[in-house]
Amino acid sequence: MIEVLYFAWLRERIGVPRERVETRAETVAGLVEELIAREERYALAFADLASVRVALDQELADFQAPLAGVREVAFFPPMTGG
Amino acid sequence: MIEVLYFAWLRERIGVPRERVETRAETVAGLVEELIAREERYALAFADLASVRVALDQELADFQAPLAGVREVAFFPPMTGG
Amino acid sequence: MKISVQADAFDPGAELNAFSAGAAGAGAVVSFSGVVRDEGGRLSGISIEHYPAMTGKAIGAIAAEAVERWDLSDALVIHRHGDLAPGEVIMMVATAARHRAAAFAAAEFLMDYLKSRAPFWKKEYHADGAEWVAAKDSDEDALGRWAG
Amino acid sequence: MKISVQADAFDPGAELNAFSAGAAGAGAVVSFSGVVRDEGGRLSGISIEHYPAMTGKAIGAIAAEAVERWDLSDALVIHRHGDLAPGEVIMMVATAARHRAAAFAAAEFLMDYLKSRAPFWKKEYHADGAEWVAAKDSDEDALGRWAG
Repeated sequence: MIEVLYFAWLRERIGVPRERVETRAETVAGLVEELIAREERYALAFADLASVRVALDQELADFQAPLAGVREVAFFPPMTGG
Repeated sequence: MIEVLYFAWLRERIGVPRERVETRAETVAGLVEELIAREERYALAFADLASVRVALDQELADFQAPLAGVREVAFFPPMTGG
Repeated sequence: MKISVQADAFDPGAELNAFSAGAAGAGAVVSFSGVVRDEGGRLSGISIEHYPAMTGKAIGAIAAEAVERWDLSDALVIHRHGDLAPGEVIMMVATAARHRAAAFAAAEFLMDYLKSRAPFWKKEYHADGAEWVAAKDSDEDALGRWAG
Repeated sequence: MKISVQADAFDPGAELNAFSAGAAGAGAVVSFSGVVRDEGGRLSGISIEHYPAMTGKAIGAIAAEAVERWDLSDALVIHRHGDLAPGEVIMMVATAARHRAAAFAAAEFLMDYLKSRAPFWKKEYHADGAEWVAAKDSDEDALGRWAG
């Protein structure tokens, strides 16, 4: 079980800010594939991966990063702070 | 007659902050030569011209600038504001 | 080093004075503050979402890098989240160093990284709806100059 | 555009807030303040001499050039003269622009020109005497980057 968080328009498209996900994926990319296969709203949210960033346990990572030992995955658009 | 002002260590070496000077010099350089010829304190103040800046009527100028029509000449070291 | 992520408004002038008072050994203090633009009346407000568990960590790492790289005597970052009206101050950074070049460079570095590497997302509200602000390529490009 | 050359102390925080309040169309506000360093206790104070008839004119010209070159919505320069103690604020500049890069560049430009082209001279007082601060080559060199 892994905690998955969504922010900004990813949160709006998926409809929840966070959820617990049962996954056997070994990488972030594998997790995204599982989510896309679940429901249309995930497919919509992850349609353009160039516009999606990911953090593993609150550290920026990339889609090839392994999920072993990770407790929290967050997906969000490019950041617009400042 | 021209008004001549001195600032910082030029003022200290010459001993006055300003004076009226009767001059026939055509350029700043000519005026400096006249002053140096006057007294030791001027020679001391103008010993190293690379360390002296000049303004004519409150605008930065150089030593070759003509004095015609100028009412106020100021001599000072490189500026150290900010 | 003070880092604050907060919903409440803050007083940039009071923050600047408190920061400068602690920087008597420094000499040079630079601040940046970001104000919600009114876009000539077309913008009714913005809201800023963030990732609470990550925000403080990310800003702390960025600020610590700035302090080390420019030998700052101190650094300050305050960033608001939640709803803001035009004219309100969104965030500020301040840097203190012995010389102005270091204070300026460190403040620009902090801003460039906060823009693109701290987990904040802005949504703008107009009369005809709301939309998420898109990240600018120029903001991503700005990071390049700090490499190496 | 506010330009003030004054003997009296001023409140940089209050100045920053007043400046930002007038910059709602701008978005980005950068400030620089210079504080008298205590040099680890070796400096007892400084005095700043200036050329009253020229100072305001010179600063006005520098600020006007910054406003035009970076399309600033506003600029502020306050510079003290007379006697100052360690920890006191000597001067500040502030710039307001739509985007941060312009506000930062304009503030650095203002500082570089104020350092070397505004008629101020600093004298430092130590336990063992006083001396005029020498201009630094690096300050003169800094002007080069704004050429052309």
